[in-house]
Amino acid sequence: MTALSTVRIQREPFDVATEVAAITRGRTDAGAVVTFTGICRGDENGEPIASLTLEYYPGMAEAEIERHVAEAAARWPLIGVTVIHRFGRILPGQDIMMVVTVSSHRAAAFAAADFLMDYLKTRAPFWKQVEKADGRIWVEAKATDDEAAGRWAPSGKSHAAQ
Amino acid sequence: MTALSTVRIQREPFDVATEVAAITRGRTDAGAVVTFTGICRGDENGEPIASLTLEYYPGMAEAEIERHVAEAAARWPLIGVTVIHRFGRILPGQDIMMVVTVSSHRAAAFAAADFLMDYLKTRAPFWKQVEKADGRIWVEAKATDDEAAGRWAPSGKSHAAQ
Amino acid sequence: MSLKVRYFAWVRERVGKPEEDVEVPASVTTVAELVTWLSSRGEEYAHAFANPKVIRAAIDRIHVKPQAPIDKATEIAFFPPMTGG
Amino acid sequence: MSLKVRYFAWVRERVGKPEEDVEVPASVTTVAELVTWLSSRGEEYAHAFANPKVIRAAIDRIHVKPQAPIDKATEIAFFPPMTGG
Repeated sequence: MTALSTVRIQREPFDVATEVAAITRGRTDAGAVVTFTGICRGDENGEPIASLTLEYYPGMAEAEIERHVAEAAARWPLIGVTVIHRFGRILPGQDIMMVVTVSSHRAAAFAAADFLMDYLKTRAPFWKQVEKADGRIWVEAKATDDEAAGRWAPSGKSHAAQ
Repeated sequence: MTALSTVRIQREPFDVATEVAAITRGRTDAGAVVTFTGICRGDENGEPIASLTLEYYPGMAEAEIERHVAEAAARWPLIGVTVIHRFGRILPGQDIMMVVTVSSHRAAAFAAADFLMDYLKTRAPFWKQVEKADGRIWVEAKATDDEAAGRWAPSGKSHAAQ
Repeated sequence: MSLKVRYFAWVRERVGKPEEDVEVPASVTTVAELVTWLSSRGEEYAHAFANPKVIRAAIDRIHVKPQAPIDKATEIAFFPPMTGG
Repeated sequence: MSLKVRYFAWVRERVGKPEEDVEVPASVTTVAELVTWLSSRGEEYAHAFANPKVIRAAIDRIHVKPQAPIDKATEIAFFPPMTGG
């Protein structure tokens, strides 16, 4: 099955409903749509933050996300996948990124969205800096995120080696 | 944590974006939003259908869904949960039901949405009838749906006995 | 005892009505016995309950098994396996 | 050999530039050796690479391990563990 896939990295906000409509419009084979939206929280490790700034590796980020979208489409029967990740300055309450997966059945849509999120959280070349009262600090990677991504091995592992 | 929860069973269409906004508006502790939307497909077991008609058990359906939402909120740290399920006649391409889960972190939002969907697919008192070329037939329950719901035992089991 | 019995989906269609109030003999004490008793009331009931394995039941809006006692029930519903979502 | 080296996040901030073209001695053959060689180029590099365990690398936009050979590389990037999503 060839999934309709879209990957965008942009400074601008996005609209989840518009993205869902773009994949499902006019189709009658889509039975399940899962969306994940990551939102900027007002705290980091319990301390309030004023903003988040996201840096990424242009070229590598797009290529890597597209490869993982293709892997998701190979593993699960997907009709469509859209991944949008923002960069730049983001305020608490604003959206950071989204994943939409569309399939005929719910299990595939859920699994693919979960798989893509684990990748995006742990291995996509994005870095978050938060603005706190005492200055700007880079967010440290969480061990729990790495563990979640490990669930998808062995396929996930092949990307770790060159 | 007390999750803001909404359960509605209605004939009218719903708007996922409106429901997400209603839970997340003005909050800065929501970091992850997962939505699931079930859409009426144009086929059932490979045969085209003209429409779907959903019947439900008023009173029992609301109470059961609310109990499962409360169970999800007890298992995972949720900020909000909304479940909307339609009844009546639905055409291919139209939405049937939706689940929105909001949490500070993605794992809880994904797990709760998946848990609620397994319940809604297998044990919520709703019945689907499809309109095919040769008449109207009641959709038969799928064994795979029952298996998926079994993943959540032993807690899920307690509802099977009186 | 007096009971409200409700039917859904094809059980409702076969019985020919969505609900009814019935007077159940004292000898009928479980859900399974109620199914047997209802089946004896006419062809439409015999047809609806022909395969009891695919019939689900709820007492006062809680799923129950065939062995469940009905003595405290106010409303009992019968329906096929659920196909929501 | 001639290489484009790119830095991201706090590695970029410590090195003080987002990228540079460097002429790498022939004796430097792996990513780990490149890190050691870069660290010898000045305080800012020594600071950026002070704890090599938390540095990730990519050769031509593919994640690699410290032992990866660099002979076919055009662009090598160094950055902290990713925190996207």
